[in-house]
Amino acid sequence: MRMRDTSSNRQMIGTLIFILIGPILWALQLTLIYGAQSSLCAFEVGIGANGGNVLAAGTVIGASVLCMALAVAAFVMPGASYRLITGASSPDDQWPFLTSVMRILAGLSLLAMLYAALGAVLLPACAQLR
Amino acid sequence: MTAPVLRSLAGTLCLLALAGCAGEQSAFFPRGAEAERIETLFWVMTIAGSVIFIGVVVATGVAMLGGQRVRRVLAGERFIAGAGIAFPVAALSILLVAGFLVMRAGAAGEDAEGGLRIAVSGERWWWRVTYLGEDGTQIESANELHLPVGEPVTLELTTADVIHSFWAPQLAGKLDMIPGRINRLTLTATEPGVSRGQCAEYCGGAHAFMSFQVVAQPPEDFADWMANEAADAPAPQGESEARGAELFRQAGCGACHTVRGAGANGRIGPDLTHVGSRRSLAAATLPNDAEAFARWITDNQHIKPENQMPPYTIFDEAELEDLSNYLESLK
Amino acid sequence: MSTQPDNLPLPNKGPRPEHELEDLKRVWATPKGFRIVTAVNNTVVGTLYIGIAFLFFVLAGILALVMRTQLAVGDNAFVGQDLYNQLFTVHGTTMMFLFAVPAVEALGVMLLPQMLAARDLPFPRLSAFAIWAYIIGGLVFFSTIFYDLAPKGGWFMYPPLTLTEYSPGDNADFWLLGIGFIEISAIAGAIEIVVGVLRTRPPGMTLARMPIFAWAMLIFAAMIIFAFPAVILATMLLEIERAFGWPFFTAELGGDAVLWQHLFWFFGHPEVYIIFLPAAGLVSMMIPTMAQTPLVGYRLIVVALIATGFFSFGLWVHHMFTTGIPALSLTFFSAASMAVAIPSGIQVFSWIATIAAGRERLRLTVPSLFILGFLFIFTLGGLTGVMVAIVPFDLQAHDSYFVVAHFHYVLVGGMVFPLFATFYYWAPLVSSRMLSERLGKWAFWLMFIGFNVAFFPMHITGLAGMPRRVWTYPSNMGWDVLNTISTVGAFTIAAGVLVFIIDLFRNFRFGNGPENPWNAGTLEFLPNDVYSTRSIPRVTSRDPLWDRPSLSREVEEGLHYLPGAPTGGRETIVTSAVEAEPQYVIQMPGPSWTHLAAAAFTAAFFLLLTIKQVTIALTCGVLAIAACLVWTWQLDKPSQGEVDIGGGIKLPTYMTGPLSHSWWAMVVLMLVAASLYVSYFFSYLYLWTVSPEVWAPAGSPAPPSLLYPLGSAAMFVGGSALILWAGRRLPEEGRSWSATPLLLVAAAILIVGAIGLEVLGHIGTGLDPKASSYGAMVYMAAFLTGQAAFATVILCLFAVARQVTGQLDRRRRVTFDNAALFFYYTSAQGLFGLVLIHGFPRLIG
Amino acid sequence: MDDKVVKVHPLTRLQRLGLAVLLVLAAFLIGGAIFIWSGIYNIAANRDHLTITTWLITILRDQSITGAAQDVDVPDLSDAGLVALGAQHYLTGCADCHGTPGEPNNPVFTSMLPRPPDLTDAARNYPASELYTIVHNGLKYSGMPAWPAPERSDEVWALIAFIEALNAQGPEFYTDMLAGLSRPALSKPGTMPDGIETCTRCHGDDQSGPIDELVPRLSGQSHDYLKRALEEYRAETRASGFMAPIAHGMSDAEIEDLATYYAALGSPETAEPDGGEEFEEGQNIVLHGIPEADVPACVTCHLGANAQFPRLEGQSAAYLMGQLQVWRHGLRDDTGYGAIMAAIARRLTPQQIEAVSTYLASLPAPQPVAEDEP
Repeated sequence: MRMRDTSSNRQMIGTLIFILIGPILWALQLTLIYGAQSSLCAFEVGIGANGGNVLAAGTVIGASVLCMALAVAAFVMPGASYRLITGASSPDDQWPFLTSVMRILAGLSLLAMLYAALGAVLLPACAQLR
Repeated sequence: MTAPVLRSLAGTLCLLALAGCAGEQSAFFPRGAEAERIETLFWVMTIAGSVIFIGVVVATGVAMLGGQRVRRVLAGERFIAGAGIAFPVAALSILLVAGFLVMRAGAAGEDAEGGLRIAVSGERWWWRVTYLGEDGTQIESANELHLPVGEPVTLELTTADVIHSFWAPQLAGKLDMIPGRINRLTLTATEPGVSRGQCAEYCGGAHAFMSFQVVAQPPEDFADWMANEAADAPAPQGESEARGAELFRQAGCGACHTVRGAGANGRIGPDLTHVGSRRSLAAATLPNDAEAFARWITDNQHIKPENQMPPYTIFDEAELEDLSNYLESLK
Repeated sequence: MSTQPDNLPLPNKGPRPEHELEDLKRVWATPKGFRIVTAVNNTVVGTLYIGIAFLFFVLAGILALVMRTQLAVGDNAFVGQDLYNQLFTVHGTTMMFLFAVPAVEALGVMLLPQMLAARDLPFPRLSAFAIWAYIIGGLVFFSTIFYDLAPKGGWFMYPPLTLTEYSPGDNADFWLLGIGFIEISAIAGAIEIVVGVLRTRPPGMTLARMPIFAWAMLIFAAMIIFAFPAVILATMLLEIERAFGWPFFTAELGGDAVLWQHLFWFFGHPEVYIIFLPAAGLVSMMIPTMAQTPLVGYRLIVVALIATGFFSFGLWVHHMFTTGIPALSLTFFSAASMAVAIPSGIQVFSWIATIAAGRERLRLTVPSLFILGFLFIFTLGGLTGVMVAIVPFDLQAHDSYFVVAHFHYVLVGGMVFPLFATFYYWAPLVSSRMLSERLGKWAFWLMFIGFNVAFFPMHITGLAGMPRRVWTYPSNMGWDVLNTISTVGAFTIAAGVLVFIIDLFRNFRFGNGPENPWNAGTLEFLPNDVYSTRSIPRVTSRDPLWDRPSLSREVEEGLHYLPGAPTGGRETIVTSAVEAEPQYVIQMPGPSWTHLAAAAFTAAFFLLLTIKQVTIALTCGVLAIAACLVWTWQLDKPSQGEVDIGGGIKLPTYMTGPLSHSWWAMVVLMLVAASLYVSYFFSYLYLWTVSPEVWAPAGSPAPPSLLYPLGSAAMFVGGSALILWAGRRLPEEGRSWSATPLLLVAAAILIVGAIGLEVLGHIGTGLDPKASSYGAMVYMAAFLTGQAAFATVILCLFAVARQVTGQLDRRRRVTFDNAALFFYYTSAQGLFGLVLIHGFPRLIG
Repeated sequence: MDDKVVKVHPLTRLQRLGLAVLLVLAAFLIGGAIFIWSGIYNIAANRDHLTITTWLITILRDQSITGAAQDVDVPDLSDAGLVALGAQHYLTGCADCHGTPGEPNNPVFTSMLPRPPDLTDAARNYPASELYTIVHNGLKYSGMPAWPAPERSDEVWALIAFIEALNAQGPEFYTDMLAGLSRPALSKPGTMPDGIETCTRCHGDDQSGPIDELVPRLSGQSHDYLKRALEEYRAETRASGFMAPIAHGMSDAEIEDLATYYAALGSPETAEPDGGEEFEEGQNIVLHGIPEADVPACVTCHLGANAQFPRLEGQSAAYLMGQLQVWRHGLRDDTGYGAIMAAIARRLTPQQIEAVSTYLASLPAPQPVAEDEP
């Protein structure tokens, strides 16, 4: 018989975190790209012509790719992710619900991350553009 | 582009709804490059949004009233995935990229080096406008902005006190004026004419009366205007004006106001050197005539409550008339 | 499968002994007469909560009517400039803080236990305390409009306008006070709701079977936990700058006005969704009933709620598009604003799909009308929301009447219309009569038409150039006709609300209404009494009342779990968070004066502080703490042994450690404190990027010698070690003496010492908190940890008193565990602060 | 409860008690009404109150005074100038009724009821805060008036200082003080001297400065300003409990005379500038204003630019600070000139007010200008 969550806090809280993998990665990406870009621009590190900043743009794209890759991994391997986080085997009766929620959320988060990274491709990193 | 068509549509709509639409402060009648781009974007979004909205209403109607077969189509997760995920993703992606591209278009003006620079400082509750010459000269004026048509002009926006926001809807979107920062806004007027702007960030007290006018002129007219603005104030002509000038000096007006060439060099209130030539008084609150000057001097706290000028009720009628005549003569 | 097939025998056998029902009635009885104010039962305080929130809605609405009258024509002088500026500030503040958030929280307090068939929320007195604090504070705040003391900085109170220099007088302080109350009450409610939803579900109600409203409230509460601390910090900083001149927002001394905007909107944007999500949850509950079919796309809606909750934290800067930050930063938030639109789309189409899936055509009852009105208005508001999320367009629309139109579409459409649907739909839970369908239809049409007449023209007014928050406008600008139309609309809405109030007076009577009048499928329509449901059902599907028609009768006959009151007091079943398996029976407190006194004294403390009556204020503060201590002294009842809840399940009546509800609540509280500290950390780094020139070591006195932080750190660590040791030395049951009290006292002294040493070190370097934002930030770190330490010391001393009186031992140790947890947290925060304050200047220097 | 109990009494005990109370109350009300209407109570001043009435009124009065004095902060009252100023006002405003301390009072006033007390012992019976309350607010039904300019509560303290000094040093203190004044025409205590002496008693002349720092120096001030000031006091648009009673009866001609007299009078020497940080700050504000706080330079209007504006050089710092505080609190904006200064004074911090006053006080006092100059 598998472990029940009645005796394991890690399983209770871990399951909730498992669902939220996608959004958590999105939050991480936003923190990284906004923090890096605004600090680099505030201190005028690496600013080029017309407010461009290769360093900032590069950081934004790099961080985005990293976070998106992790989200894709979770999307593809829900079972492994679940075990990693909760330390327990996947609960069979709710598993379809949990994985589908996790996957759709990860998908939406991937989209949000893509949107956020898009600006760095199209716009100079430090210009006010006003 | 469909912009002209849309604009006439906007005009009709405005006329319909606004009955005698002044439009001087309306984003529906753009007269600047940035405002024009935004207006186009607005109509694209509005039309697309209307279509989507009608779609939702129709879908709801069908879900409520439609026949069994249609309703069954709407009743599945597949419908949700299509209408609620796939379609929005497509529409929003296009819109987002379009928004980015409009933003990038703003870079064109910003890159223009060596254009006219004007420092605009928000004060409670008026605008200090300083034309910055390339040679370091500074010509100060207030509550009115003159622009040469067709040339990108850089505004350096600052504030003397709280946060204000510079907004001339016919020319461009707004940009805030924040303590400790200089925000730069590039404007390009596309046609001559007068438009109106207003502070868009609530700044306490008389926020509602913090307006200004923008006069876009052909470059040669602008140069003429600039030459006059740079000159000292004209000397008073006639007895009444001379008495007014003396009253101005005696009553201490110069402690707050500057009249170049007349010994008044206060930096607290608006520069009055050429106040008579402006289109309005008190940050576009009153018309510019002798009567309005007189009203303003005595009753400014009722016309524009909490403004920083003390009420001057110490003058009798004759004195007030002299003083107003003098001020009006400062062309 | 963990669930029990339908043919399994019921947990308990009938008929039940008669005393069970009598016990329940006696234990859960609502106090009579004037003692009703001591009640803690969720239906009683929940109704009060909603009633007061609705009162604020009406009051703030009246202010709106005054404003609309003033704006009806140009150059009007119906109300003056100063009063108008107060009016819109109080209107906005009241609607957001005193109506919207409390109203949805109130619905949570009232409906959640019924939907979860729990007897009550896990911390009944806490919610009652929050409600009373909110009522007293809210009424005082609102009344300031009558004596010219109301704030006039707009509901988001941007400095520097709200600093003493530009807002002298107590007006702005009253805003900070009003917000202080809603912060306390919202966070108390959030803790309650998180623990309630996760741990007091009925057996078998797994995550996948939770009612959508419970999901919505869970996310709502989680959002409060992460969003409110930002505004708490912001209000603290603003009040400290106003009172003591520490320059957090003054540019000349290295502060920055935009810091306020970041902190405020980091709270303020999620706030909008904090208001909207529960309302959307309610809609997802009502539509299936009206269509008589299970919700289509349940899982998608859960996803949509979670995604909205998350993404809403990533778009605060879209309120700041015009502040002049680099374009690329803006695109991140524009992008998140696009992303957040998708979940809303999912929900809208799920509702349409559910309507289409109905077994019959959608019943056009009053709730249905309000929901359709909501769909119409909210969709429009959402579309304009997408428009203003596009940066260039926002530059025109921002702070104009277009935005006024937009957010009223979103908030009134997204929250007020569902709320009215709720009033009609769930009225039978608290009223013995249903509300009138006829009057309800009048109310709806007046409100719906009035709303669109009032707010649709504002889109045009705004783009025609009218900025928001102007008390009058020149009548030659072409705005008059549009404004007159809006004013007519506003009065039409008021007429609709008036019809609703008449309906309330005619038909609302306290009591239990008809059983399941709409034929709904969820548990709140089980037969109800003061004790909630007679027995707690085992749930095997999402719409249990539809899927098991006999459930109501079984529950009423006490054939499900916990049909009586075996411990002789108030109790409910605690289940596990994911699988909802019964874990233990929680003993809950009943009516009391203590939380009421605590609320009154807390209110008096803040109020008197606002009008600078420091001595009496501090006395009230002490009394408030005393009342809290008396209140908590009555909790932590000893174990009553194991009780049989039926179905052969015997549950303990006392739980310690990570599985207890108390541990979960403490962890949630720690999350709140940690969010606050993260906001502080952000502010520190942010101000550094804005004004590196005032930062040590170049611009200010260098931090003191490393001996100071090391000493401090040693005391934090040492204190924690003492606490760990104290936990091992807890006495055996029935004995009261051990070394624990001494260790607790020593630890408390160490933690105070740690903070004292830190402050002393900085004073020694001559660092002045008034001289620069750096100095202010350094002392602020100590202040924040000091605040946590103050609570920690009280908790420690409380535990000492419990043990000395023989109420704390190796088994009955929740009081100690809470003190220990918070001690560890405070030490961790203190250590982090030391690293930041002493490390960062050395890193950059 | 047991519902078989037969109710014997129609009313419960509590109800009967309530009814009795109501009856007694009604009796009192009716009786009281008859008493009042009958006109039986004598309120003539030649007969004292009934003992019980006196007792009640005394309690009422003292409790009311104590209550009103709760939040009064007493400033330092030991300053000799302040005492002298109070003594002078006593002479003008109080001596009529209260008489010369220590001496028998005029029978007209001793026939008042209540009789105006000799104030020598007043400070023993009431603490300063209560005296302040009495003088500032007056007393109903006693003939004691309120301070004629309620907004100028700052002025009241001079009188309190005097009353305290009187109590401490005995009535001779007052008579000695009057006798010691260098100026004549004060031979008849209890009456108001005419003409210029009324002014010089406090404001001084070209030989001696003002009696106290709180009193402005008038010598060398412009004629126009002096005239305007007196007219404003007379019209009660400028508030002062000291000046209002004096200006009240003045004719235009008297005002003209006084203004001409003082405008032509020279000033005695004043203090030398002391430098220092405060001095610098004040100088800066006076000469350049504080543009970022919208404070214009004082020099533009004052210091002689316009005869309608007062000259501030050489006025005592205490007087200038006091007046700026009065403006700051919005107590002097009824006149056109006052309204201008009120707007400006509100923008000054207390510290800036002090700096400006210190600087101006250190400037040499103005000397009269020749008539023909503008």
